[in-house]
Amino acid sequence: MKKGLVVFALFLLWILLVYTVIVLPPMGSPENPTNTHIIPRYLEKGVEEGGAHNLVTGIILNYRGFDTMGEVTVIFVALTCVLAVLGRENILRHTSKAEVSSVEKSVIVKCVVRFLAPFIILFAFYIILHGAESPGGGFQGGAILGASVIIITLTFGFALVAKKLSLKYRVLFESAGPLSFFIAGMVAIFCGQNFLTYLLPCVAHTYQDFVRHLLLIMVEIGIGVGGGAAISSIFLAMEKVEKE
Amino acid sequence: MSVSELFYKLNVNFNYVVAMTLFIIGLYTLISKPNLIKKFMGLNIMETSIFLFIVSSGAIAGGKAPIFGEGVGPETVFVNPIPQALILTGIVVAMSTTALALSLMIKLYEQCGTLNADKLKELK
Amino acid sequence: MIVNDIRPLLAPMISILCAVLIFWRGGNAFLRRSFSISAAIVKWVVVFSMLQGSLAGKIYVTELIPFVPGISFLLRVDGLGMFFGMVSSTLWIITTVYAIGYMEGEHARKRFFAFFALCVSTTVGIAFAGNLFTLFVFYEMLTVCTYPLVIHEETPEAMRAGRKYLVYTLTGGSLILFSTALTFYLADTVTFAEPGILSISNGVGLLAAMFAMFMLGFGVKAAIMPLHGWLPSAMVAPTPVSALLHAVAVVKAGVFGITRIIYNIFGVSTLKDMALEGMDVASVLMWAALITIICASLMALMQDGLKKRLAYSTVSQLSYIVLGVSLLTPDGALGGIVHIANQAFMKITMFFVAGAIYKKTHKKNISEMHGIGHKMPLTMATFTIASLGMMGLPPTAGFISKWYLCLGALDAGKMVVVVILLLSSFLNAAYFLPIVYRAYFMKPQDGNLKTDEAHWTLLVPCVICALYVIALGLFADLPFVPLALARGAVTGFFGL
Amino acid sequence: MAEFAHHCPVLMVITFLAGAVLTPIVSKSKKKFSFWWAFFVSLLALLFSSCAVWSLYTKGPISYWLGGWEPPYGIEIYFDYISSITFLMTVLGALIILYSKKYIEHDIKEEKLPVYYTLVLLLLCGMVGFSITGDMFNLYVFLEILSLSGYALIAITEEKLTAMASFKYLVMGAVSSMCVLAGVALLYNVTGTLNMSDMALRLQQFEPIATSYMALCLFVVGFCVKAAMFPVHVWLPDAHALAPSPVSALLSGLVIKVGIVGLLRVIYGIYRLGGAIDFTTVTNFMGWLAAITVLVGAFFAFFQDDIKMIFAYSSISNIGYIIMGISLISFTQPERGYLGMVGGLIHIFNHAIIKSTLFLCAGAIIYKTGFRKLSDLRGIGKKMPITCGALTIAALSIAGIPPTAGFICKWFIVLGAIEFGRGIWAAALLIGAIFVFAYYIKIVNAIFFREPAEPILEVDEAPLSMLIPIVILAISCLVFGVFAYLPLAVIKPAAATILGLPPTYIPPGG
Repeated sequence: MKKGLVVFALFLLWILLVYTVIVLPPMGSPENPTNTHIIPRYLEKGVEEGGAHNLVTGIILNYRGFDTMGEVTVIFVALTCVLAVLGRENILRHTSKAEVSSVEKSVIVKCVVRFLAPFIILFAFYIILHGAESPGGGFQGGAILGASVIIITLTFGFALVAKKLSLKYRVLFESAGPLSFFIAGMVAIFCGQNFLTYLLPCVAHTYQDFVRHLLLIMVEIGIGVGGGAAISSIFLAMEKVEKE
Repeated sequence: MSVSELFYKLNVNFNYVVAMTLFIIGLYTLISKPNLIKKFMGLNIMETSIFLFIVSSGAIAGGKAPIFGEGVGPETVFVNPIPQALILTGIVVAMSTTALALSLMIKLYEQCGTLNADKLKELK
Repeated sequence: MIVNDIRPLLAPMISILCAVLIFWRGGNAFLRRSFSISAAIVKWVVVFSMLQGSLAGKIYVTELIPFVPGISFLLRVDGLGMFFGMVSSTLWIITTVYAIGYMEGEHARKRFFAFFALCVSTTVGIAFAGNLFTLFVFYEMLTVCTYPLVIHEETPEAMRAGRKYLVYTLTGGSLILFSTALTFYLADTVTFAEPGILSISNGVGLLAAMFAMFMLGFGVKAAIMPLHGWLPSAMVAPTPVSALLHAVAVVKAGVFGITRIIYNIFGVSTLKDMALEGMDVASVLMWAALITIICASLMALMQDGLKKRLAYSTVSQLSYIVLGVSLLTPDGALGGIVHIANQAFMKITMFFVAGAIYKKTHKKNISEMHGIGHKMPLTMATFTIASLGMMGLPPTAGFISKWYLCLGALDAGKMVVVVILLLSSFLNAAYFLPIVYRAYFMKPQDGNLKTDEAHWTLLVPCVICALYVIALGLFADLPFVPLALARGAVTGFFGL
Repeated sequence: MAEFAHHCPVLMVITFLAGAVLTPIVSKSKKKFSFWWAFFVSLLALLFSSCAVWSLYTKGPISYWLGGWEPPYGIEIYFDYISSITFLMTVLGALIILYSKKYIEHDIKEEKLPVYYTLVLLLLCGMVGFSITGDMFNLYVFLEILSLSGYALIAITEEKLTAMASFKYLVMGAVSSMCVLAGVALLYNVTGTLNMSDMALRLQQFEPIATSYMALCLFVVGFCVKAAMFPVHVWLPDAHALAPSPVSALLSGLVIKVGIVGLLRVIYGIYRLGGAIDFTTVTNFMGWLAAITVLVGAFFAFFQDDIKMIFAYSSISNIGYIIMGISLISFTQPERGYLGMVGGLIHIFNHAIIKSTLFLCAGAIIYKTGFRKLSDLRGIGKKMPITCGALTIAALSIAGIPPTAGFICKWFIVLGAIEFGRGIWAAALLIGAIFVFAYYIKIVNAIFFREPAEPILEVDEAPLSMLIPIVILAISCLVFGVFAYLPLAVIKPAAATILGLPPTYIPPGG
């Protein structure tokens, strides 16, 4: 009975929603408001103004840089939230015999992961640094970085990773994303520009482009490293020893 | 709106319709499933449906990814890059919410020993 | 003539300061008493210093900051305000002396005296309020400040009474707020003016509804039936509180509010024109008052507890005032307004006596009070005087009010009012004289006829009030007595 | 100076953000240092926000282009009159952080201290960012920042039910965020822009279609969940009652107001400014629901024994007041909604102060006694006179007894409702207020007029770091009631500009 009512209500809502979306202008048409209002300028000047061939990266870092700052903050918030709920991983809790999974990892898996891990990390950095030119960017690279930590943890055990990625440094890395934005933004404010301006007039004209690139790359690395560290820390914090 | 017009519109805005359908499916999962993890999956489906909707709205028939480089001429059509930038943010937010929800579930399970919403209600 | 002056603000502020001092250092009995008494006297002096000017037609005004746009926090001493302010500040001195004696050995005296002072402060604030909004502010504050006094005993019964009191008065307060907002909406001002700020052009139906809400709101405190339920229950409070509540602060705030609404918000001419289906609105109020007078008297007859009986008597007497102001004739209004003072002095005497008897003999019920007049002759003598005043016999103050009420009724051509007033006098006699009879003409149960009066702090206030009751009756036309003040107020209302 | 004031809005966000991010780093070795750091950060932000508000009232709204990109292309920070709520946020934030010092050390493990302060700063960062941004998508991002930190702050203690309360809040909050995001997506599809004022302009240029209405509905649903309006209030009582008290004060005082700010932004900043779509059906509906909310909240509060539960339900009731005030809007005659708008806005302000006082007092009592049930707390007023005195003042204030701050709001909303011809809403509000008073008097009775019970005989007054915020807030409950023109001077231009009237607008009759 109750279920039927729910289904019925949702059905009505569905009809309503579908109606509201089909009256929108046809999808994919270049005449849509979405495709005619702001985009022309981005397509025209975006590369020059944003300092990246990949327009998406340009928008993320430049035109909508503040959004992105919020976004890296959200990752940081997520990490802090997980820590608030679960607490940091506790190395003492993990004695040598208590591992994530009691199943013995096969030699092949260990071997392959050991072999591949450096390349995955290298690839992650490639994605981070090459985001301006090709698909990719800080977030994507950061995700890969985090994934590499996760795969290593799964194969070699928690204790090793927690030891290698010592908390002393990880705390710094976790904050890297918002901090890099903070630094880049404050540089602009001290140069008399608005927050998050990369093209600084106080720098000599010939170096302006270089400084902008430097700042953009710093931000990208910050996003990537910060994201990766946050993802790994979240994963490590969720790691729980089964009750003995 | 005549029937043929309706079908035409359903056809051209098919992505939108699918997105809204997914939205409702997610909502249904959220409401009807007692298991908290499944509930949260429903929420993730809702999130994804909106990402689909946003990214579809930036599509242009025959458009290329908005990367300037080799093989791009003045007549090349690019898709709208803003929605892509937006959903990148959206995905990060969704991931963060999920992380928090999962950790809450871990804590709940440790404390109450169940993730079934009905049983949790009784425990209270 | 309007004079800007700080004194209207000073008067309530003195008592607030007194309350703060008592909260601060009230643990010490000597300091507490000195604060209370000196504040009472200083305040009386402040109010009294304005009396001369007020009688000469001056209006003292303190305009403070704008409270909300269009409405400022306005204190204004006109004839009516002066009248009520004078009555309450005079009675405060007497009640304070009495309370010091009565509360000896009770618990939480610091709290008691602090809130006592706050109560009086808000009462004077009500008296001096220059607009409806300020009146409402003080009116609600009064409700809150009296609550700790009502539940002073902290017994379950007291708690129940306190809850009842709050529910009644706050509901009333909400109605007042609602109609105050309506008034502001209609008239764009809420400042009291003569003759009224609402005009008939706003629609009779709406105005009648507003009038009804105002009357229900203030009628709660004025204990018009059937809104009187809280008053007898609140008798659980200590006697000084009952005295202050029933004679001065709370109930009089209600009738004072009604007077303000009738004469300064609606105005005589508007009210006279406001007729729904041939029945003008003020006469509905009049009928309610008449019914209350009779019913409350009948209920008073049935009470055995002395304070309960006094409470119902209060309900009945308050409606005299409401009746007077609802007649819409100069003499009726004069009778009603002057009864605010007269009833205050008479009723406070009776409560003081009830308290003194309780303190001395721990008797609450009339049936136990055989021969109490032999034991406490002076106390009972004052009670007798007050009873005679209640009946309206000359030469007491009660006669003056009744005389003018009858004149007003005849002016308005309402014979029925005169009849009911006479009937009420009989009923008053019927429920007060048996007490006197029992006190003087029946032997005490223990047969002990030795005089044993209450402590002087309890006795002196009774005597002063009783003398005053007679004095008011004998010298009603002197310039400084309430009648003269009330006359000043009425002159303004009717534009005489 | 002008240059500096121009940067102030963004600096506020950045201060909180950088402060939050640096908290774990600066307090790595000494966990308790995180309090001093957080307090310092909040004071710094307070400085920036006062500067920004000062500039707003002397020179008008600040439009700040992030990265130097002009509005429709880049993100704009628009510090207007609605944004002056950030001042309230920073002040309350600083006071609550000060209060947290003792409370939180007592409540959670020492290793979590930096996490707590990080989250509080992030919460403030999110709220401030939310209130000043002029971009719809940025609004969503900040909404998520503040919601996530809010969810986690509830579950930061080890108590059993907190995780469940937090999860409930999270699910409802996430759905509401989805609604907001969907609304943004739909509006983006209709207008092709994300900047709010540009959206308003573009809405005029196109023929109104169902999508715009749907977007409005989604926004209203989303923000009403955040604001905890009936019937989507179910998450609030548990969440606000079970959270640590300073967090409850933040959540009840400020976070639910964020939903209101969102409503103001969307309804008035986009749809009214756009002027193409008649939204009065929606606001009317909101107003009726608000009237129900007032009654429902007050009604349920009556049956609670847990003091924090009472306060939580009363928050629902008060949100009803605010939404009632801001829903009094006429599409064609904006000046008719003026008084209600003033009432709603001033209640945002006053309720934040009052409810924080209440929760902080409750926190101090719980901190000292360990009890939270009214029946266990009899006679506590004799042992903690200052705390309980403050609680009484706040209780009177929330019941709208003059001359406290709460009365002003009641007056304006009632007046606004009457002027708008909605006497029933006003009646609902007044009835609700009586209920409110009835249950607060229950508290005052229990704490003052009963003899202390055995376990609380040893209790004494709360520590100074808790008393300072409590006393400051309680005094402001009184001061803003008596000197109501102080907040009104700030709120009147805000109400006028929201309705599209000139900031100096004076209603007829003064």
